Amino acid sequence: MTKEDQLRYSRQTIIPEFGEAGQEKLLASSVLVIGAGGLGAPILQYLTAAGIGRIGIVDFDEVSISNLQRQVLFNTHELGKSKAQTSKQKLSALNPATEFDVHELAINATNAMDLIEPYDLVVDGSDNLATRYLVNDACFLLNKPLIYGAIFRFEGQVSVFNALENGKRGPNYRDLFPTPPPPEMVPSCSEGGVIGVLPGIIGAMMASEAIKVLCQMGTTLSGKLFIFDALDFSTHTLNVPASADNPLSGKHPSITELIDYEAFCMGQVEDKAQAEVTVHQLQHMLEEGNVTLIDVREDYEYEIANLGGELIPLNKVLSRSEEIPTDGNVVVMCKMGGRSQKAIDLLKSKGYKNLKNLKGGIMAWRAEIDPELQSY
Amino acid sequence: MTKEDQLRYSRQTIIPEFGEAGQEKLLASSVLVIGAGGLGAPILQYLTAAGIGRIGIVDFDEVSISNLQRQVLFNTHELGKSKAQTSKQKLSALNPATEFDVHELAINATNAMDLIEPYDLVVDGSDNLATRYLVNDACFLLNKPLIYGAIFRFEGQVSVFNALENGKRGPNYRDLFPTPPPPEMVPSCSEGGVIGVLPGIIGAMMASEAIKVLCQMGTTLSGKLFIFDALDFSTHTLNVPASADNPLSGKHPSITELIDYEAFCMGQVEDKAQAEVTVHQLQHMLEEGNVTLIDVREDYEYEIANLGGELIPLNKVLSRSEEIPTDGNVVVMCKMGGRSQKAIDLLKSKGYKNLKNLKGGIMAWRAEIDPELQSY
Amino acid sequence: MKVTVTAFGIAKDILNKKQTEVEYSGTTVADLRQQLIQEFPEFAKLASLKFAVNTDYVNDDFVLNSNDEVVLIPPVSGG
Amino acid sequence: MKVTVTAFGIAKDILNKKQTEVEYSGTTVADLRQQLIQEFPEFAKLASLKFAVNTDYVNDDFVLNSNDEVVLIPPVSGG
Repeated sequence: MTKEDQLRYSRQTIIPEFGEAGQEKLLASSVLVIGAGGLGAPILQYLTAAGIGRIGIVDFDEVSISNLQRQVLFNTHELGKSKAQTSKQKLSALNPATEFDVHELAINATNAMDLIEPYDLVVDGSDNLATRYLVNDACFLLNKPLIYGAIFRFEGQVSVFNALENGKRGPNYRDLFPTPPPPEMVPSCSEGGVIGVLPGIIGAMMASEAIKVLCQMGTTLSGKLFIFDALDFSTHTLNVPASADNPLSGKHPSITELIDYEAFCMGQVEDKAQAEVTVHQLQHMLEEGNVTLIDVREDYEYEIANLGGELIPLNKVLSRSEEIPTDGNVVVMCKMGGRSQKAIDLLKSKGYKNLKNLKGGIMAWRAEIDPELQSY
Repeated sequence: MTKEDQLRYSRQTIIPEFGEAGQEKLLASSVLVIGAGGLGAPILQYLTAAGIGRIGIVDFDEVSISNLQRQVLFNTHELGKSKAQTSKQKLSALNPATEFDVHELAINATNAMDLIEPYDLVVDGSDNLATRYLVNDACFLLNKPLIYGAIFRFEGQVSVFNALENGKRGPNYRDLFPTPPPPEMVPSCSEGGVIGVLPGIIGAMMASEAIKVLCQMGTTLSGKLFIFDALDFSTHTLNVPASADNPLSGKHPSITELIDYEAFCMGQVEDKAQAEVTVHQLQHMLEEGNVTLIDVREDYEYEIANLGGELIPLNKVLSRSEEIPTDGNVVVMCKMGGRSQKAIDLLKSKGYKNLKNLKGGIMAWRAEIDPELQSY
Repeated sequence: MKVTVTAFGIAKDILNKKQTEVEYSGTTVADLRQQLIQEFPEFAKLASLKFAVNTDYVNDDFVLNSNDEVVLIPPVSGG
Repeated sequence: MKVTVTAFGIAKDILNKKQTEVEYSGTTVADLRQQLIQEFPEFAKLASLKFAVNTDYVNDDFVLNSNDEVVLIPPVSGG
């Protein structure tokens, strides 16, 4: 270590359990961080500050205003900029000795193995279930320890997967959640919401577990699921055994290479297809004039961008259901397709059988038909 | 709320327990944050991101290289700059609508009441026991809720003081810790060390509790002490009753205005005074040539700045004690006075009676005698 | 027999509260799952979820005892 | 009688471990405090500290039961 490094890291090298030996291990380590979002911000900040030698940042997205209640690595002057690039720039100023690899792309079954292979450890701060299964399976196949964390409203989960202990790899995501529930049961931050400070707590916990795994220090959450509820400040730490039925790591593995994770997480794909229309199908229907379009977003979202549908916010669909025809073509839409599916499920309980969901919502329309629509 | 605010905060206003009502409360709130250091960084980042209307930042210090393993609000280009000013600049970019009051000073018994009075709530991220008792007492006297957090190595504590519930104020710091132990039993981050990511976890938890108190949402840690140990990822949540003997809030209050907190935390002040020398006294002794100076810091610290003392690092004082005279004037020094006191205690067990501690260590020498010495 | 059900994520939405006492006549986790689906049909969509009892993840054939805390943890995907 | 002592902060340094089983002959928290000071003289400097038993802060006259977890929490001042 240089004299400057000795000073920079002195507050942690002074700790007996960490010491200069711990610091040397971090300086020689490499970590891949998936997602530079709500969880990614504290993960990246604290891993950089701690002196990890090389950090890969995977994010294809750009900074938007609704990120700023939790993604504290970015600011109002950076709206529209690349999250991965902007992160690298900020983090390099925090610790010039850390090397950063910017991966401005979406991780998928084609590129995941090559992306992950060069790193010692992976931290998953992604925001959808398909990516979580993908990263889990790839890390298992490559024998890489994986730090897991996820958030919803006031609740967060943390665990450590594939960690080597006594020569054996610990449990993984498929021991926790063997099969995904239908998509509408797994709301994202944009559909379900998240209190801004929650990813700060959970992301920092993930960075802490990453450091412990890299330094082989203390006792990690391998084989355990930690659940934090910020609303009542309660914690649960549950023991998760490796399952013999795990299709990846169980007694009779059925998954030996990466699969199609989008399809896997969509569940009953055929059912869905019949109940969904694509934005191109909707465009055609609108041109033909034979469709009623119901928009279940909030007023202010409608003001930002709309497709001329009838506005009935999700929490009003039941009380205002007489405005929705019970026959003919009715398409229900929202921002990304989650709330509209929920509206359809609610209306089904009232006997509706003619409702179709707009796949991907207005954001899909923007991406495929009208780029002039304002994003939010 | 403006249309931009609706977008900016949409991920949290969508949560039923928070909603637009919660956001309106935060926008109308003011918070005083004591200390823009390890805890201060996440506290300030997440309170700003959440949309607190006005935030006061109290810090007299400048950014130094040993801060950067945990104080992620600053970077390498900002060494030597004011922490309070630099924080304001960064945070204003994150949320231009938040107003910031920069208080570039050390909070003390003279200014504390005036500083705290204009704010709705105080978050204490300070780094010494005297300030913690001071802030606690001032908040009690002013009836302000106080969010408490403190860190040491891998361990953090969080609680909420003076919170109003059912018309009654909750317990405070003096219910947790009625009287301070001697200073050498309460190591600071620079003396005891802290793992860099720990203040990220604890500071974010403090911001979360602040938001809950301001929005009157969920169940806070009022009446409880939360302890987190990152090394084994264990949590304890302990019930702390209000004590009838509390000198501030008990049955027979003896403290009705602010006291001298430095003296209070020094414990047996007279004992101390006899066993200590000030930097001015040491300067005089060195000029007279009638003193042996023992420096118990590490090699690399000695290289950065020293007073010509004999270097015997703390962990060697017992094995190398034959190098230390058992009579005559011997002054023991370190960076700030903590480790040297520990060395003296160790040597006392070997029968030494002639050792005096340099009060404030080499940093006090720098502050009062030689500003040219490098700070670290 | 009574158990306490603690629900996280979307399961909390379905129960409409975080904790509830359930009086039930079965013996195993599978019986409790069935009873929850009858009372709250939306649980059918979470049929594949594992349950934790007190501090341990358990299988469907796990036999519950009175006053056990049963924890329901659906996956959450936010980041 | 046996209790488990869990120590944080500087108390962990004095015990030289986080958790330890203590076999002891007294009845109250005050007795245990006295015994700890005898075994580990540095505890004398933490004489004013309150103890928690299981999940509650208690006073010195609190009567301990076998297998209680006694938690020692000195103040920590870092920020």
